[in-house]
Amino acid sequence: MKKKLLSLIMTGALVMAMTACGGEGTAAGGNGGSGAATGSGELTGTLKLGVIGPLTGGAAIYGNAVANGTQIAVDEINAMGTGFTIELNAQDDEHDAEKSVNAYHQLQDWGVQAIAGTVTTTPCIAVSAEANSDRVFMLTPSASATSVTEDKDNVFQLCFADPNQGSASAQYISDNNLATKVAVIYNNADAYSTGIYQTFKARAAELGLEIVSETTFTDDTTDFSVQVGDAQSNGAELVFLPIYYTPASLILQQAAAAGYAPKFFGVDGMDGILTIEGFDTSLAEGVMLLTPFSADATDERTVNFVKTYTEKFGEVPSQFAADGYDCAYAIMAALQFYADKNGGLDVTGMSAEQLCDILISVFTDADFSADGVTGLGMRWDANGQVNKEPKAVVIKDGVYVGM
Amino acid sequence: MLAHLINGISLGSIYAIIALGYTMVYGIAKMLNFAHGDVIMVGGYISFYSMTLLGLPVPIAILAAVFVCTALGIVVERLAYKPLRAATSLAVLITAIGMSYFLQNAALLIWDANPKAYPNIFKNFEAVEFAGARISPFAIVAIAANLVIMIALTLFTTRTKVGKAMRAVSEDKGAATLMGINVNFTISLTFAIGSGLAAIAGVLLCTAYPTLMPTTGSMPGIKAFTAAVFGGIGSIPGAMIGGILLGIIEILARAYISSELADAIVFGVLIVVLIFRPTGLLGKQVHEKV
Amino acid sequence: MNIYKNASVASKKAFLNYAIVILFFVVFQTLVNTGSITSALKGQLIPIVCYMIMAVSLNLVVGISGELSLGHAGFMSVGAFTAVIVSALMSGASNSSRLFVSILVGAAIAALAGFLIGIPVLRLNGDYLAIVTLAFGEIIKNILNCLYVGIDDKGVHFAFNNPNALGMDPLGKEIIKGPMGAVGIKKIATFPAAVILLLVVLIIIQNLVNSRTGRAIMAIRDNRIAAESMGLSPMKYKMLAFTVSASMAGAAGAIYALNISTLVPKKFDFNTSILVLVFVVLGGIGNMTGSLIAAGVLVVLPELLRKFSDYRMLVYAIVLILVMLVTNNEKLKGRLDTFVKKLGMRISKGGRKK
Amino acid sequence: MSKSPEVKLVNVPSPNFVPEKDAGKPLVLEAAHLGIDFGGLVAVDEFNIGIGATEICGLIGPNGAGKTTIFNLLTKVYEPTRGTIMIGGRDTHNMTPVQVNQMGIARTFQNIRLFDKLSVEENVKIGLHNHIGYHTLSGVFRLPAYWKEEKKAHEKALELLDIFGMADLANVTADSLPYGAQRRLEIVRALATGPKLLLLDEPAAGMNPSETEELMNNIRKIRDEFQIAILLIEHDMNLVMGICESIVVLNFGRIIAKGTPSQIQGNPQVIEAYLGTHRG
Repeated sequence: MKKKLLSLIMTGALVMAMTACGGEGTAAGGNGGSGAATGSGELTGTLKLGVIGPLTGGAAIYGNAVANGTQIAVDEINAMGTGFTIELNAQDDEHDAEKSVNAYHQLQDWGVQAIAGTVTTTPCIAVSAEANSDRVFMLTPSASATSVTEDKDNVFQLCFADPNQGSASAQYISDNNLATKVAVIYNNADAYSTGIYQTFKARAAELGLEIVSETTFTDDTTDFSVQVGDAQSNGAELVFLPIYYTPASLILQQAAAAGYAPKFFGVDGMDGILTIEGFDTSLAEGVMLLTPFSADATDERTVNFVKTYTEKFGEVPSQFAADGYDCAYAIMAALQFYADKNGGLDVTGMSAEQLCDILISVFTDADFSADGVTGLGMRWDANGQVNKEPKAVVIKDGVYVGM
Repeated sequence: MLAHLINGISLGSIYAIIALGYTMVYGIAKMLNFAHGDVIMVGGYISFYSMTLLGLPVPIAILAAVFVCTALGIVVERLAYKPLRAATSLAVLITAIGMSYFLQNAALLIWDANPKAYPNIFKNFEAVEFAGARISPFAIVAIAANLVIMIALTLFTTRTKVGKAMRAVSEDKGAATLMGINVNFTISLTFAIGSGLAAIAGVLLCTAYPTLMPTTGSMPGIKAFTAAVFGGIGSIPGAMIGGILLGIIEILARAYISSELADAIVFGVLIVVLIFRPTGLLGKQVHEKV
Repeated sequence: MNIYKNASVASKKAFLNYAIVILFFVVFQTLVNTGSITSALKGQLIPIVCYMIMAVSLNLVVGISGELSLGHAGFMSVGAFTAVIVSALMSGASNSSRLFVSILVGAAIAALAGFLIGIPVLRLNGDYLAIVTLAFGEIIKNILNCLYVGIDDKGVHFAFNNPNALGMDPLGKEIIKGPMGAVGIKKIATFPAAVILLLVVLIIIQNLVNSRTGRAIMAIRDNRIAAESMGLSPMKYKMLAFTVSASMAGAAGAIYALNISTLVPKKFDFNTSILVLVFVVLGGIGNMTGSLIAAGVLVVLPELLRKFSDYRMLVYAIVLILVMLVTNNEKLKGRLDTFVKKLGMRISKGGRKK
Repeated sequence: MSKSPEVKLVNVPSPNFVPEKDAGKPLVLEAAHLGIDFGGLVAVDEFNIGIGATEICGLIGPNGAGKTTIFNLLTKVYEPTRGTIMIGGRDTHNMTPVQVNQMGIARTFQNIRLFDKLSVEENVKIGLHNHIGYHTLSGVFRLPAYWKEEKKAHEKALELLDIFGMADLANVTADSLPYGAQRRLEIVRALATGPKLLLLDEPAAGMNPSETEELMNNIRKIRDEFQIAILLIEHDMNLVMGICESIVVLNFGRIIAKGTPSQIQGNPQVIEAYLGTHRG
């Protein structure tokens, strides 16, 4: 019963959305009613989908989240009984470029047809270069640097590219008069964080936001007393944190210890802060963030995803998990889109090159858009960057509240 | 400035407590126990779960961590290091590195990769104002703990029979055996004490920087090892001075020079000190007999 | 006849190593040509050779010169990032000349770094020397984390700790971006080139060891005071070994960098230095053949362990500890020997029965 | 036991004297007012010695008298606190052991310091190091200079080993040699550096009487063949009295007697301080 219900929801709403006119972007699922079982354009066969990400080591949390999220999507898709199934293979890269290329080659030996990955930026750049020359399609759930997709027609991002988030954040802060004096603490060892910072800074200057303190840290940093102290002594009213939630939790804690209580504004990497085991959520009270995914959203697909994920893995899914989840669905949606247009598609045994061409053609098709838990009506440009709307949320009483 | 100094001293106190473990083990077993940093991480997890999952009060949780780490230290020594007593120091070093990988990956499997937010055990205490700077209760406890441990260890090694035996073993294993000292027991004891201290350091470290991951202990471990060498490896007061100086240098470098280069500056100071004092600040100069 | 016996022992060993490398090359190149190799292994061929070079070059310091270095990856990164810049500058030239010059310059700059670092480091002894090499490895990583390099019409621009200070034309291209490292590196390294480099490195190291200079280095290792009394300057020869080793690590880094499209300074941290040290120790201190084999096996091992998925690094750690225990504990070693002997006997008995 | 013919000692322009045969030649080594303190403890004081070009001189004294310390001072393992050491007329102030060797002093060690993992021949070749004339690069690229010089070094090493009849052990690793052979190898290795003065620290330690006898002959042979001076520390009085032309007796870091073997043998102070305690 449950399965049936689930598949109904999935086929009805989640799979893909096609809009003939590329208009407002919030595609309501053009053929949602008929679902994947559309007579003529049947999508069949088994797709060998690879995931590459850090499953061990310091960045393991991201890789595991993506792998788990993708796994749920694949389980759901396979349970639909549409004749199309996905075989998933997740390989560990320890957040290391060399190991990531190894993992990629392992997947090739396995016969991978498309890759949902890689999870982190530096390995992704290395793998995407290989995949580009081998003609293997890549949809990265979370590697957000522009250099991931630059000059590579086969690489697409499901997450925001960094520049978008930075300027959107500055815009939001300015539009809502949140502050005039802003501090930024960013991770300059991280392409994601630095990228957002740079576009934030440029946009902030245009909007007349004054950046009074800019401090950096690296992956190994645990002591933020200097960064927090600098923001505090320069009288910043708002601290912009274009960083992941683990260091963010440390910054919140150390700011509280120093008796400093500005507004905090984060980006999608901040999502997950409430799910850290043992985290005192009162520290995050009033933190604002722009994120495409919020586990507390009440729309049906998010609720279902969060429920399944929590049941299966015993924790609330992070944005990475959501990205992984959406990757599988986006690829399936793209294949369905092609099948619909070309009177069916059987992916079994197709070469990665063939699939790569198909997927590139679909992803760059102005008519193609996909829905997921991280956004509705996601579209891609020829550079491989996604276009979707971030949502601003604020943490109140330990939960996200839309703003 | 004062605030940075206090931050530096409290960070340094944590380094010092970790460094004491390194220095004692080095003094006696003449080995660099690279897995020491990972024992800190284990201490962090044990105390974390004692508090959150079992709901034990803070002191009991700390005791639990100390107990588990002490046992871990003894087991690791027995299984991995004792069979190599006669081997080259390089072989022991590689084994210690293997042990470090082992502990990290075991922790990854047991406690998964998600960072845990360590509870603030000083939540109910107020910060103290001193000369215009806020001194957090954590800083006071860290510094006090460091002093107490250092004094206790000094008394232990100079006043008690077992402590004296420890010093004897570190001077000359062969002679100590001839004097009827149980060398194996003494070495085990040293590992036990060092690992117990690591547990306390783990609690303090996680309180100061409340993100707990399987890799939490490795960088502080390396820094504390540097501190031990800085102060003169094998010397108990040296470990304390080295640890505190390192903490202060690190924080000041980060505040006034560059946070990217802070580690480089810390290591640079170490190099300069070793050039002028090749065995560290308080290390004994050893002449080779010709 | 007796006269050349000794020389031939050393050169026999040396030729064994050349033979191993050439055989390794012929086998795998044939597999690649016939397409009968897995992509996984194919993709690892160049990294394997890089780590082999790293291992033999570290063995020169640890085994031949007798100094424990924990910062060897630092020199690898110097060579790697130098090669990235050189290769980017030579974008007009042919791939082979780009590769050649990049490796050469990478090795030279790494040698310079080795020389400068050697001045303070080699005054120290034992564990103190080890910790200072570790410190220098970390310092190199930190400095590279602050390095920004860009190229435009006017040439190369460098900036330290401030990407905005590059002062480039708008059309210029940033090639090294601090902690984010280098991106868009053109992959020009080839397996044959890597093997040739490995052979050159082996020839240099083995010829060095079996010469007047090598004897001096080993004499200083075995007994510094006696060597001094023989008129050998410890500083000079330790420095020579350290610098040569650094330059080879730089060459390995250069070819490594030109085989991967992106490179971050963090790749060359303490853990990489330790990894290479593990090759050297497991292969046998001072034993070049051992270093080659250990590097080859241990680079491939984690990939072979992938089927253990989550457990693979745990298995790797356990294998490492067990190997160290079995090879270094007399009792265990004895037991293993008797076990192997028994096993051998049983097999040969079994054979006879048949 | 063979005795060396008693020689006459003559004064040189200093507090020292050398055998008459060396009187016309410059001294290989001259130390004046030499002394060293270890953390306030005076280990050696007012040590004066002059060594003639082909002299065999003995340095004796009870255990702890400071004999090896003197060797360490002369070879600059320790920098003296006081006094001067002249080698071939040049002051060695602030020189290193390496420079001292290059100026013509070679030594052996009381506790054997061979290059254990290297072969006997390699040990000797290391002694020959500064006489093998090819550059590191010639070695790396195996240029003709390498082959030529290595061949020469090989022949020279065997020739030197042959003094002690050890040429057939050339390929054995040093640490597998018996004790006496290790001591002999140390002498060969020191000799290979081409010294003008050879310092031997207890060369006969651990040898049986027949080995000692052979060693004495060899020491004389080395001196005669190479025309060099030898300063030796030894507890075996038969050896000392048998081959030394002059003897310096040390006690508590100070010289208590100097002279020919017969002078020393008859010296009551020496008998009390050294021979007395030694025999008593």
